[in-house]
Amino acid sequence: MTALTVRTPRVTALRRAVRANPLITVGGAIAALIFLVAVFAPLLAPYPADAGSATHPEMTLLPPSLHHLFGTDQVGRDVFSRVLYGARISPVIAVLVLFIACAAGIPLGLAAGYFGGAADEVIMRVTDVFLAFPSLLLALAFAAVLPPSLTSLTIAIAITWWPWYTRLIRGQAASVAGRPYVEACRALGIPRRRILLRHVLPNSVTPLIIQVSLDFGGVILTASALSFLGLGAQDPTPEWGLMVAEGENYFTTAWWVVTFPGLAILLAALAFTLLGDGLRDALDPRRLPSR
Amino acid sequence: MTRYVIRRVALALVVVTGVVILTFVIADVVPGDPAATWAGPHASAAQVARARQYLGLDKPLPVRIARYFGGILTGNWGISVHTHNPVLSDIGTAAPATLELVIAALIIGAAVGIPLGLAAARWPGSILDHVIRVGSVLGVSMPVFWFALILQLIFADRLRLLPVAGQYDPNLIFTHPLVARTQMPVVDAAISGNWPMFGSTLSHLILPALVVAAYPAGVVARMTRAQVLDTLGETHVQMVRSLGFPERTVVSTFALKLAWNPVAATLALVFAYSLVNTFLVESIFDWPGLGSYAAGSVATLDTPAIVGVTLFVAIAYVICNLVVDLVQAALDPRIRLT
Amino acid sequence: MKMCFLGGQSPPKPPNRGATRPPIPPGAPWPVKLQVRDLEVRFGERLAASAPALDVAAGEIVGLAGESGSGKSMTIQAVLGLAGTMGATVTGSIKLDGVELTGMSPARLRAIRGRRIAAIFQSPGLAFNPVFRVGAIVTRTLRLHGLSAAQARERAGAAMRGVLLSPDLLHRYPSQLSGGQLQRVAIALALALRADVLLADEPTSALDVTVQAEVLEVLRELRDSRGMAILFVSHDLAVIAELCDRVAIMRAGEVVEQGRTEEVIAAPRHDYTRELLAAVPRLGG
Amino acid sequence: MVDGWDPATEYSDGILAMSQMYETLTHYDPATHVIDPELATSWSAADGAETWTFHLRHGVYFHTGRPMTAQAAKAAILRTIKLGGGAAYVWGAVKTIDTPDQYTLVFHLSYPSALALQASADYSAYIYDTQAGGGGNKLTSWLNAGHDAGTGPYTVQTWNKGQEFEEILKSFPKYWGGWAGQHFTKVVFRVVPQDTTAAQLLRTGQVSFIEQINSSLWSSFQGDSAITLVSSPSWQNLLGQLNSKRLSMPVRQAILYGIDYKGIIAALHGAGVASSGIIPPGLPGYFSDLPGYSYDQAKAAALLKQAGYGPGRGPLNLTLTYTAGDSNEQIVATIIKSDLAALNVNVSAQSLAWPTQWAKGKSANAAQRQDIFLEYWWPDYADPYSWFANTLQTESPPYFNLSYYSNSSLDKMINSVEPLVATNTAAADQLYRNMQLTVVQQAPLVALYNVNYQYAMLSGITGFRVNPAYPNVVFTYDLKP
Repeated sequence: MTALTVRTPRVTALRRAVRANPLITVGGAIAALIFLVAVFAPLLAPYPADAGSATHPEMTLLPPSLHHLFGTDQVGRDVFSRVLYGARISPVIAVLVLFIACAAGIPLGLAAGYFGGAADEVIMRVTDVFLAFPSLLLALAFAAVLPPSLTSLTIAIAITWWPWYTRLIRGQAASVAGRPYVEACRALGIPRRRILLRHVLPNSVTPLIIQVSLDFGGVILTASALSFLGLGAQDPTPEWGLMVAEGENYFTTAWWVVTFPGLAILLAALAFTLLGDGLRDALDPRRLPSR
Repeated sequence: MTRYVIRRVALALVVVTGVVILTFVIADVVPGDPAATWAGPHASAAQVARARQYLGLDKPLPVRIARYFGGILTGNWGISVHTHNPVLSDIGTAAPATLELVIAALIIGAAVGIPLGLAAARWPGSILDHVIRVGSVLGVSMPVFWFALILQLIFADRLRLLPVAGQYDPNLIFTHPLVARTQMPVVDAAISGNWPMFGSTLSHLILPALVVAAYPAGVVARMTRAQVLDTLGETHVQMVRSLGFPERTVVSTFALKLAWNPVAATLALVFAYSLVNTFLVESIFDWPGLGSYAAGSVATLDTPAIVGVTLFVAIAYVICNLVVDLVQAALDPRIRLT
Repeated sequence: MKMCFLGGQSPPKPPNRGATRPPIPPGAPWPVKLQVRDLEVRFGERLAASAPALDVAAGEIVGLAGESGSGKSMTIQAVLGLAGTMGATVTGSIKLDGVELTGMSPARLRAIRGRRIAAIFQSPGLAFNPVFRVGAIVTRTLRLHGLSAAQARERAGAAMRGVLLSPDLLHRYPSQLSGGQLQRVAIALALALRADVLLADEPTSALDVTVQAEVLEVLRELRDSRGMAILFVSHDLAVIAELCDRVAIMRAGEVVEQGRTEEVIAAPRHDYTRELLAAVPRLGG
Repeated sequence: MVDGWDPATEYSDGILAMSQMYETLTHYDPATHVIDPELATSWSAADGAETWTFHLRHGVYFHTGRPMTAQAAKAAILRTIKLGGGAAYVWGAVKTIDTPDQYTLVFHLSYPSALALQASADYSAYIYDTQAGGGGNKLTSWLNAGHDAGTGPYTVQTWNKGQEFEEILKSFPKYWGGWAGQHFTKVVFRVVPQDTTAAQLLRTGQVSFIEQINSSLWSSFQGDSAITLVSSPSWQNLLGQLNSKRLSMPVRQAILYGIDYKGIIAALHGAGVASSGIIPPGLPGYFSDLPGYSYDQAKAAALLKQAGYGPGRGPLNLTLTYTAGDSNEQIVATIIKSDLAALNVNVSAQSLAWPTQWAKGKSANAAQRQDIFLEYWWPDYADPYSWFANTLQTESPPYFNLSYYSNSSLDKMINSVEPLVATNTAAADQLYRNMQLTVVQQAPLVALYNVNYQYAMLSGITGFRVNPAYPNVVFTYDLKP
């Protein structure tokens, strides 16, 4: 019995896009690399203790060498090991933030889009209020009021991120809700909840995937910015933003202390933005070669 | 058109009210002991009591919100813990410096972003297009605080092409003192015709503005490219081509003019993001704007100042969005004439 | 229906109810304006359109009929030399007044576009850039082709009157004009440029019937008083039968039959043409 | 940099600018251990150091234009004593002051004290015009508005609080020292939050003098011909004050055994030297052979076990605060945190601006107070009395005793040392030794290291002499551009 290969249109579109679109491959490759580094950090890092609370005062600010690929920081910790362990922090925060943002944003968006009327108006105005604040600033305000830690950082960013998804899903739900086949379902008396889940949600998946991957980079940048200001991760957590902040005073004499964590942030943000771009080109119906 | 304006203004007012309520939540509900947080750590018992009275913590919630609104409207945004001045006056002195930096960054961002976007749209798929796309993606995903340090190290410290930090050369204070009228050094120097100071303020502005311009340039380039490419696919472009216009004019006159609106909308969106980016950059370049004020507030647990700055930026952002909406409507005949 | 006067010289003619078309002088040596030989337009390997032989003489309207997607529009783009911008490759010969266009340099080709060969499109609403006044497009094109500002304004006004529109409409934005008006402005543009050939890509299918008649009337005037060579692309055989002198039937990128309209309609040689004719709804007899 | 500008109560970085505007009766020279004349040309002690007579310099004018007379000096000192801020305790022994003529001051003390030495203090010893700005209580607000009433070589041109160019001084034409020879006519104090920015400003010549930058940055100037580097020992050390209310003595001792002092000094690249006891070398009462705490994890673990903490038992969570912007303190905090983590003691370090950190330490709500308080300390005049009087004497509410330590026998010793300094220095030294032994044993605080001042200036500048008695102060009048 030959195995039936289910070739839904989206899978073929994805495969064709990957071939045609270098962005996904490059972005995806770096993202995968970061994921692997995060998982195997203990094996890869030459000095795993340095990512914790170990300090080596006798070898501070050594330039990059074979022993210390990225040199050592102001208290003698191996920058290379800390950057590797850093891959476990910002990206994980990003996953958490985006999970919370979707968990809060999507249902609200669906409800607003589908019910319309008063519910839609109220929900959308609340989203507008949250969107009136640049996310980093609102996160800064929340983080400044909560005790500085990774958890308060995650909460602060999540609070500022859910509105984007509510607005996105609401736009999708509103447009889909108007479609004839949804009208038909309603006419057949199919309960509203099923319509939402079976019709409105699947159609919103594509733009959602694109937005989430684009936002991954955005959250990493915001998280590292807050840690740079001292509101997120606290020493000795090897968070990239914090490492840049701590190394700032030694930057002109020990450039490596700041350069490598900064590069890591750039690479991570770049990877997911490229991935998001590539996916958008691949999955966005408008962008498929129509003629 | 007027109906459109009224609706937009009403919407903006609703959002501003919501913004004030949200900042109230941050200032009053979230912190453990709001009075102590509001008065600041080294407040005497009397000051904490006065803060409790100002926030009216003993009163029911609606009264407290009303009192908070009253305070905001009458300009009493609380006293900054680390400067002991009213928060609103601190913001008043600090905001122009940040505004000057953001505007300069947006100008550079647009001046760089639009031509690059056009070039990428003009030759889609060429090497130039890929270089520009990678460049703009780099611009968008650049951690601005790190980029500031790198540029400062290269251009100021090692190459000594640009000044390291500050708004102007201190030696000029004695020879060509700056007459502060708008609190924006470049503008003040220009108004008073103080050219040596103008030169100095401009050269001090370049590096920070370049750093903050990375994000807008990236976003504008991507938006212009996408917008122009979409337009190039439309019938009226084929029509213009069939009339014999060279591709250069087709892109930079016809397609671009249509792209102005979405590009302007992007600039408004990017204005807020860049405004906050300056917060990260100001402490590196000793730029006495809202960013340094906010950074100072973080180290001194100065809640009134942080809440004040957040509120100020949010309101500025809503107003800026409203203005861009109205300008767009005025520019785009399709909306203006309905 | 107001009679249209071109340049105001010829005496008013009796209203032409379209019952009978003005006779084409048999065998008159009208010069062949546009000559297309072995034209093939390909997207990579896929053949998008081909026409072994297609001529359009001055003062003649040639119909190009076929279902949508049969390559009609691509043929027009090929003649305009714009197929390249769509990513297609063109082979074969396209001659205007005996001059070969396919190999021509982009600069010289541009000089011909608009001035010698004009084009109007299916949905007039989309054919005009929404943020430009229609007059701006007209005057800019005329200025591009060498006219001074004053000449351009004057000729644009005359052209508008030529298509029964008042010149004041030039100050309007496309969103303020109806489909019919916009299509006639497009034609006025070709008129103002004194183009020899007009390529019309389904100019009437997006319009309702009454407006359609006005546009067709203007096309007839261009043919009769201006001696313009018009290639009329449409999937609507009824319109072609009423308007065109000769017709070419296209199917899946190929010209399957070609000849004088009456002969093709009366005795279609190719069975595909018969199917097409059978599909045309007949009113009454 | 500075909150207020009242010479009587200023007790922080303000002296950097104030020492240019205000002067004291006498000036201490650490190289020769001699007290030099300044506003007083000569002085003498009588009745066993209980009566001191000072003869004032003639032709000295305040920046307000009024001449400096004995009556004006008396009024200044009495106002400083009345306000009781800053280091007003240096005049603690003064009972009454007579002014027999315009240029003679006679102090009657309630107990013998080295008044000439105390008059050279870097805080609260300034002589200023109490009539300035309308006198009385209007003086403080007038001063805080950006004016000065001193006799020093420079006076205030502009003061913009919290701005980058915080303080601009201009030369005072009628200065008694005169302006012969080369002198700077303008002094600009520029506050730069980032060390790297300050260093780059010096390297590019936009500033002429920088101090308090991190040591690796300071050493990066070596070999740069355009920059002159000066490093010298100081009377300043970094104190680690342990919260004696919350931490029992064995726990405090365990913490002090758990810190790697040598590692800290290594990480500071020459900005710090090992300390012995809590008095830095160069001051009376310093002994190099005092017992102290060495880095001994085993002993620390044993002590912790006594108190039910340490490896394998419940974690001990501590909070540590240090001053934001000081990169050396940041290194120390990180190292302490890392060393104690090995003993299952989790330290959460928080960097706060100095006023916020100090307020947190002094706050009425004990729960808000920190467990470990890092702060620099230096004497008010060339005598170690300041460490004991401020950080170890029983205080309520706490002001500088941020280990909240109270020991009646130590208090008695502290109160008895001041007269001894004037009358019998050998006995004073012995008393200081006993006090330090008690402190080492009880471990309310520890001197983590003694600071080495590291200055960097444009090589053109000469005439700079380091004076530990006036920490971080640069007497710009002596500098030759």
